[in-house]
Amino acid sequence: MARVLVQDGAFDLAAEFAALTAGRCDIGGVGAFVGTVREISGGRRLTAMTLEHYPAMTAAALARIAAEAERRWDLLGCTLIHRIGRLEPGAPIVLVLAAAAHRDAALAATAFLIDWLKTRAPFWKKECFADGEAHWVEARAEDEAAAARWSGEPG
Amino acid sequence: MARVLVQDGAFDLAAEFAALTAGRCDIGGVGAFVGTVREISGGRRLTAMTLEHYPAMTAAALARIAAEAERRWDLLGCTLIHRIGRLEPGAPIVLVLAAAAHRDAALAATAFLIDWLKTRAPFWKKECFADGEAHWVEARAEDEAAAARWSGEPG
Amino acid sequence: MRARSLHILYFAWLRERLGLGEECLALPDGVDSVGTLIAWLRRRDDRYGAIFAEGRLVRCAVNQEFAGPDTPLAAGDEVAFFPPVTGG
Amino acid sequence: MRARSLHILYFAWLRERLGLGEECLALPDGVDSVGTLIAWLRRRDDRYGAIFAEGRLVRCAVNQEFAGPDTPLAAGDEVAFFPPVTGG
Repeated sequence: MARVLVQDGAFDLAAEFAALTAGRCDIGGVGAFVGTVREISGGRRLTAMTLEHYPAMTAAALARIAAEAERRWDLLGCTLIHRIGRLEPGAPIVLVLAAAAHRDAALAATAFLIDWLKTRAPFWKKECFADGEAHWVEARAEDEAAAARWSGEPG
Repeated sequence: MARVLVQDGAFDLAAEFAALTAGRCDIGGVGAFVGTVREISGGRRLTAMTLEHYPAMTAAALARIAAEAERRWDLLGCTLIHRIGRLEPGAPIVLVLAAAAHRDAALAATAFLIDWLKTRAPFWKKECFADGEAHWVEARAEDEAAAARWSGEPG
Repeated sequence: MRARSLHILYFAWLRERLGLGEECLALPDGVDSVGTLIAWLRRRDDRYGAIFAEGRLVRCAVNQEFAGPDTPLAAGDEVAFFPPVTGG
Repeated sequence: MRARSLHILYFAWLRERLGLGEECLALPDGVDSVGTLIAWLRRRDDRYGAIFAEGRLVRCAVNQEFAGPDTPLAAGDEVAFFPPVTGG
């Protein structure tokens, strides 16, 4: 039921919202999250971020994350789109949408999907700075902690 | 800083997202919620919902709710749009957007804004059913409980 | 004169049951708060008696801010009565 | 033959430090798990020694599923090594 995409180009928020909700009258709320590239990272100015992934694994990993959300909440659909390649400051990186009859499920599933995506989907970010230096972003303890919130059951 | 609107017509999700994020490179995430009209309510088929409000109070009430979100979280902008008038099943009713440097603030503020909007903004829904009956929706204890979650401080 | 009156608004089922969306009222003797206004309206007419008998379901705003029975009233104020809100 | 080999993939800084994105390897004697493969690679070449010395920062997937040191390996498997993920 989930729509899962990995792509170079930008996603179309309105088109994705329309695709998720088209012809449906059972949805009471849609939660969404869009992650974007920040220009300042660790106090330095970013010129671009490059996203690498593990193509053979990515779609399946995203589908598993979506399936887990669907197991935990009564969702009426969800969408996960992650961009790869070179992205400049301000560019959207990731889109999460979750539709449900009630807003609590839609909003909780949205938070769950982005938390799990950040810790369980095989993407890696490399930051390129204005001073010419480049480095791979390190995983953040905060992201692990956010994902660990969901180790219990739905709620 | 917040954009607050009450209108009859549909809102344009992509345009609102673009307006919130245009020219900014300090946003790391945008949370969103769209509430839509469900066709089945209390087991009966809805033909339409009519939303009434208190015009002299509404914009100020929404602005206060947005200001409270901005006080609680480091937001880089937020948008609250609520429709009024006659809305058919499937139609979007309300849009919440919250932008922040980090996703936890964006997502928490999104949930806060819709919870407070549901319990503190002067809107009333009337449901019209296929059998000709119509009634005013009663406030839900769940909505009061959801809003009460936020009675403490940010977190 | 409006400035010496209360401007009272009714919304949703209160408006429908009263058959009235708003009215202006010269501030009655003894009315100095939301609570005393409600008591006065209940005595005035059965229709008001009926809507305020379900008092726990009626909310109030004075000059566009949520108010309670103890909120003071003065001439020129805008008072609104409505059910608990159900937007969103 | 590929089916009798391990197919090994490296991502992000592991790929860059090795100068290698993937390789095929006849299953060495004694290698039957992720842990024994890492031990074999570390003995094979200093470059591998260097990346796996930072072992706590290296994650693994076997046949596109997250795996640990005890995950068994057999000829034909696809093994990937990478840092903790940082998408989203």
